[in-house]
Amino acid sequence: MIEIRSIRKEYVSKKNRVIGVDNVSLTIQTGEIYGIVGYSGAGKSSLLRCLNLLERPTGGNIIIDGIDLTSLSSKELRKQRQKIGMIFQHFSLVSSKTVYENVAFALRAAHRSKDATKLRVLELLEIVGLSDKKDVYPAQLSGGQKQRVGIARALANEPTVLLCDEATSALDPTTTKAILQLLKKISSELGITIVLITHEMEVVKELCHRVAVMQDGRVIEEGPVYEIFSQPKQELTKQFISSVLDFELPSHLIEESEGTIIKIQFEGQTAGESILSDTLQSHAVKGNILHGKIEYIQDVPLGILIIELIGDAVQIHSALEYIKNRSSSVEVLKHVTA
Amino acid sequence: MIEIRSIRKEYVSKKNRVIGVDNVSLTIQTGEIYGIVGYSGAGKSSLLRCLNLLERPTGGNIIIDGIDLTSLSSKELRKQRQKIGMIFQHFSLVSSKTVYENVAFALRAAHRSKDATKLRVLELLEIVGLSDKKDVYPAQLSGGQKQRVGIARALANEPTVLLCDEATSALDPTTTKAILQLLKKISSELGITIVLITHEMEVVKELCHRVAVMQDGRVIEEGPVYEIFSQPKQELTKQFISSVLDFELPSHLIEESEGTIIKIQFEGQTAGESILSDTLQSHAVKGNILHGKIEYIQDVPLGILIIELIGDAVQIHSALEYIKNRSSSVEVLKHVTA
Amino acid sequence: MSLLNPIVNILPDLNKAFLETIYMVGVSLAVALLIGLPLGVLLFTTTRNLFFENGIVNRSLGFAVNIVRSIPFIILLVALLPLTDLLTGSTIGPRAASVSLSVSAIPFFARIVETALREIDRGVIEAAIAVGATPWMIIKDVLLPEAKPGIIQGLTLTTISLIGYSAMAGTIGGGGIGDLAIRYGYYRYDNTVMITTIVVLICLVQLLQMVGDKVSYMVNKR
Amino acid sequence: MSLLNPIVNILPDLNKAFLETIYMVGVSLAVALLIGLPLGVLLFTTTRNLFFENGIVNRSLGFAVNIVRSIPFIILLVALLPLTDLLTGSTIGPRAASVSLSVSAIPFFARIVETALREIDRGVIEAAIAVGATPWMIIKDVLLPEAKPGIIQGLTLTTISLIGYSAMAGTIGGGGIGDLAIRYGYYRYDNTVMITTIVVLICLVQLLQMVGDKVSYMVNKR
Amino acid sequence: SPNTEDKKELKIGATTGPYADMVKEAIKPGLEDLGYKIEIVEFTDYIQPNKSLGNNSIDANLFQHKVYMDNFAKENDLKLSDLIIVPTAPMGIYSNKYNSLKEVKDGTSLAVPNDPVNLARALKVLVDEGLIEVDSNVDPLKVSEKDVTKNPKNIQLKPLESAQLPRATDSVDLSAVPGNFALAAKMDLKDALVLEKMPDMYRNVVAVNTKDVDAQFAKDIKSVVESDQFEKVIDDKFAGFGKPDWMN
Ligand SMILES: Nc1ncnc2c1ncn2[C@@H]1O[C@H](COP(=O)(O)OP(=O)(O)OP(=O)(O)O)[C@@H](O)[C@H]1O
Ligand SMILES: Nc1ncnc2c1ncn2[C@@H]1O[C@H](COP(=O)(O)OP(=O)(O)OP(=O)(O)O)[C@@H](O)[C@H]1O
Ligand SMILES: [Mg+2]
Ligand SMILES: [Mg+2]
Repeated sequence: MIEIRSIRKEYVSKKNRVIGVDNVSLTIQTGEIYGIVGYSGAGKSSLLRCLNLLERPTGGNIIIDGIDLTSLSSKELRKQRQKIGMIFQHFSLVSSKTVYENVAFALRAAHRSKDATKLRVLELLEIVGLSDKKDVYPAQLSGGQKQRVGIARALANEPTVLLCDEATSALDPTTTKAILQLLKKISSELGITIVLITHEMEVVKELCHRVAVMQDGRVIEEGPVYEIFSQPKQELTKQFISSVLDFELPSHLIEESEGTIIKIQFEGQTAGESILSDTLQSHAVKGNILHGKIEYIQDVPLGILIIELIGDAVQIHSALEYIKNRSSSVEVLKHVTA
Repeated sequence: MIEIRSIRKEYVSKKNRVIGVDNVSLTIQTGEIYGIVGYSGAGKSSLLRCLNLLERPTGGNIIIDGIDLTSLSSKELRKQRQKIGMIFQHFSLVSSKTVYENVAFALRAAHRSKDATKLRVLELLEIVGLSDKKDVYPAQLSGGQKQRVGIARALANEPTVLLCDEATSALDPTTTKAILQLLKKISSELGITIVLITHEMEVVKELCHRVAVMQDGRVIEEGPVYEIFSQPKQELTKQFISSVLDFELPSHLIEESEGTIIKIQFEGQTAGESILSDTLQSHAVKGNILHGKIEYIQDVPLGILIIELIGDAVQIHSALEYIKNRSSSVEVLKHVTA
Repeated sequence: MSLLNPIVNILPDLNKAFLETIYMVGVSLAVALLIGLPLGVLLFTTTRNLFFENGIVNRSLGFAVNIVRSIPFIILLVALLPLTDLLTGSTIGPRAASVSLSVSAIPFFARIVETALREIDRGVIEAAIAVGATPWMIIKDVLLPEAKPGIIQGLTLTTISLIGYSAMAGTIGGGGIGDLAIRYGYYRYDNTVMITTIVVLICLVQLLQMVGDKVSYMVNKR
Repeated sequence: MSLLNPIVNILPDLNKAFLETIYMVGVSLAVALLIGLPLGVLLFTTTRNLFFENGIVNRSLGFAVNIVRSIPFIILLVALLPLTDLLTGSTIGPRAASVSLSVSAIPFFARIVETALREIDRGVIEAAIAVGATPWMIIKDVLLPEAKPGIIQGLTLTTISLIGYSAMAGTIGGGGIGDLAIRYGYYRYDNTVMITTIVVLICLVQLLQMVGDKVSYMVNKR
Repeated sequence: SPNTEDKKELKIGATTGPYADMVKEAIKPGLEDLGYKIEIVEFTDYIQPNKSLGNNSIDANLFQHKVYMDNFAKENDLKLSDLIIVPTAPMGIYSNKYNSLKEVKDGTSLAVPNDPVNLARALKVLVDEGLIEVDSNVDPLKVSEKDVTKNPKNIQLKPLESAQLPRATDSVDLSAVPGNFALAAKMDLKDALVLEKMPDMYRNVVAVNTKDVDAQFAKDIKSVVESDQFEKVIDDKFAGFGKPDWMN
């Protein structure tokens, strides 16, 4: 468990003082995948870097599995850091060392024996699918391959916590997918706690259990991913989610359509239910799916459908009532009473 | 119109020869937004950089609006380059110049008068929404703001062609959206031809008219975006599209469901049709939408629905037949003959 | 009193020597800027993939720069006496010494400018090329402003090295503080004067370093 | 024959001078490596935000380095005579000259090492810290390997500067090629010696530059 | 200089050390009394003072003896003349190890000046003492330790910069130190194992370009050196300097 207690981080330069992280407190459970999102400059990286004290917080405590990192001597801190893997946005591999040596370095830092190191490195390279690149220098790797070396290094000492700073931006979709799958697997198989910064809400949706939204150094909203996606409270959160969930119906479609257009939001189990099918079978209306999306967030469906209902006014009215009874949110975009 | 004729680009170093672009020929129409996608190292940037001869191709010709760039003197080339705006992935702003000066530089390069330059820079900053930042240095801007300065610079000389190399990766979703809107507006209002590299298929979907998929320096597939999304031919293309269109149904859902599960792909006008509604009304089956997504690609819908049909075997069989007649692609994921 | 006396006695000399140092270092710094800066720009812009790409020019300039750097300063000083006579009408004194100091400062500074230019992000240069700017505009508006902090630090380094070299100008009666230190400390065994002059030198160097760091920091907009 | 004769005559001297230069430059280079390298690492690692962060140590070292760089070489040579005597048991000859050459090479090289280390991507250092590596491991396995190309180029620069300075070692009977050029070429008007030695010097410098560039390129895995 | 007759601004060159001081303290005041404006140019080597005189960068110099001057002028195609001989400190051979040259053992190390002017003098002392023999045909301008033809005691010559010689006394067995540097280093000339026997032709002279020998300023320099004031300053501040014949 990671307890972040009233963390503040100020950057003081001669000219001014910038507050990077402003009094953030969070608790992250063991085994959880925790997302952090926010605009550029919101303080995401600063917060993450406080977690392993790469950046010493100006105030507050970081307690990981009961140990207050801020109170440790540098030797003890090094020992704790070995249990906290970190994946860097820009890979940060040692360019003068081969893939093998880059990963081995982490193990040597933890005083593993030479033989143990060798075994473990080969195992890790197998896991990330880079066994054939072990003697190659980073410059000869693609972005995705470099990132996988970074992951292998972060996992080397069997950490209990993994910190990822925008580990997949600037990677092509296939590579991104492969890396996310890997993280998911690691988390579920090894029970590792993962804290990740991303600006892709898709990643949050697919991977995270909980998410925090940061703005100006503060956490302005926090909660289970499904809750945040289905009931965002802050304007910023809504904006972010809209990149995954929102969609615009081409305006001409609305204008040209002959029927009543409604937007239904399904949440949780209701999405799986056959509202639409029941409605159509119990009313003399024709239903036309104009637009729609159902997302499974942590295996729970969240969906929006835009449906054109065609039929006589009475039937449509009664169909609407029927739907409203069963769905959490119905919105009429265009009403036609032909 | 941009004609790319048999472009080859080899990188020769002492030790080896890397083929960056391998005999690529493409024609891009005036006013078109043209996407280029592909793995890292596929040759996307190399190709794009050949378009304004930032990289001189080893062979082939680049003909823009009838002028063969490869045959020009360096003075004439400079003149042509002023008509080709370029947006760089890493912004590439002059860090020692203010926002105003960065944009003004492009205009001075085109020998505009001082007054004309001033007027135009202020106009451009207004367009990209940075009027208040004009005297600020790049270091004080956020990523999105820097990118907008880059856009203003690229647009300064009223180019007829705009080249963008991963202009939105590493930006948060809100900023990305704003920049894409801007590009869309520019293209439709000013009729500028845009060629853009991206690794986000969402961007291709929302913005591009046509797209080329590159692998190992070659274009392996090319065509209108809708066609590529609905009928991808190459394995790589399918992989890329899947990041937008594909989705996995949580496996327990399939196992637990009692009915027959089918996957229907709608294309073009059929998506707008009421296949589902008609089926449900004409057959005694219950339909349950488990998963689904309808995307509008260039205003044409492309959708996939996963539906659970519950009813007796005969009715389901007949419903399936009915659907197969009306949809281009139906796949039965689980057949239950209760 | 007895301790201060020697110092008071040499104050006029120290003052003169200080001015001479300023003169020699100033002149050769100016020349280094005037010739070394363009030379450094040329060394950079003639490398592969840049707009003046020209292997022959690049290698010849590189070779010439290396030659000047190979020759021991005293030999250079002497070898340049005919040129010195031609340019200054004399082979002695600070003016004459400035000639060989300049000649040795040019390649030194040129290399530093080249290194500073190499640090510039390629993308920024490409952006300028893509915009259709002329080489001259790129040099003036992109290369030099972007490299300014590095060039200023290089100027500091060159100045400090020049102060060191100017001490050897005594060979041709150049004068200056370094020479004063050598003349009194080394030839006349006068430790008071030697220490005084060295303290002046150290202060001068520290001051230059501080000012250089400050200015370089100020013009750095990154 | 008549043209070659003088050259043949000085061959033994040239040979001896060459060996003396190699000796002096070699010894002081070794010392510069041995002391300057750790000093450079210390200068770097004591700066803000690095693991040995210590403003006082950093500023004191920086000041000491600047002082040594402020003092004209000849004065340094003289000032170091007691130390030289202590270390080598003599104040004359190539061995003695190596002492002051070393002392002046140490801060020069340390500054170069510091600059090379500054070029290392911060992220790489942070990655090593994040992995829980000890400072010593980070220095040995990250800082030095990553800066190797820059350090090797700095070593080339130091070597070439040392060859230049070693010409002044003649003051205390150090000998060497530069001194040969001065004593015979300059004092005794022997142009054959002068030109021969200078050609040897230029060849030596070009060779060193080439080898340095090559090795630096080879160890560069970027 | 076009109008040497009524030249009132003089540049006088000297090597750094006692001779520059001699110009400054014993000659300059006298000339200033005669209305001259004097600039002293100090050199740290033995070539440039003559070269500078030759190309008229300076008007007179004081650092060398006549033999050297004549040879230098011949070699470099200059026309130089000596104006007057001044007191000169004799070179001496000093040692911290030996009390007399007779004790010198086989393989003894001996520091000598590395410039030909002073080296020639050092070799002459050794020859006079019968320690070595030197090729008599050698040009004194170019003499070097290699011109030693006989060296029965196998003395190891260590050429050093002249100013360095006093400092080297501890490191070598013997050191041949020019008198001016010995005095500068506060060595007592009486401590020398042997002092240079100095005929006038080995005493330093004030030299000018031959064309200037009859110029007014040359005459004035000469008269200042011949003045009582000059001798008084020498006695006060340059004790130990051997006076030329004309002063006795
Ligand atoms: N070393 C530093 N010195 C001074 N200010 C800093 C430093 N690092 C970060 N900041 C400032 O702290 C704030 C938070 O920065 P941080 O890097 O945490 O943002 P972020 O959310 O990670 O943004 P991005 O998405 O761009 O990476 C910003 O205003 C930034 O300018
Ligand atoms: N200057 C260069 N010298 C040598 N090889 C190069 C150079 N630039 C690119 N290449 C090589 O050419 C190939 C194509 O590179 P390019 O930069 O065009 O890829 P890309 O598709 O833009 O990849 P990314 O998505 O990573 O930007 C790669 O194999 C690359 O290593
Ligand atoms: Mg960040
Ligand atoms: Mg690219």
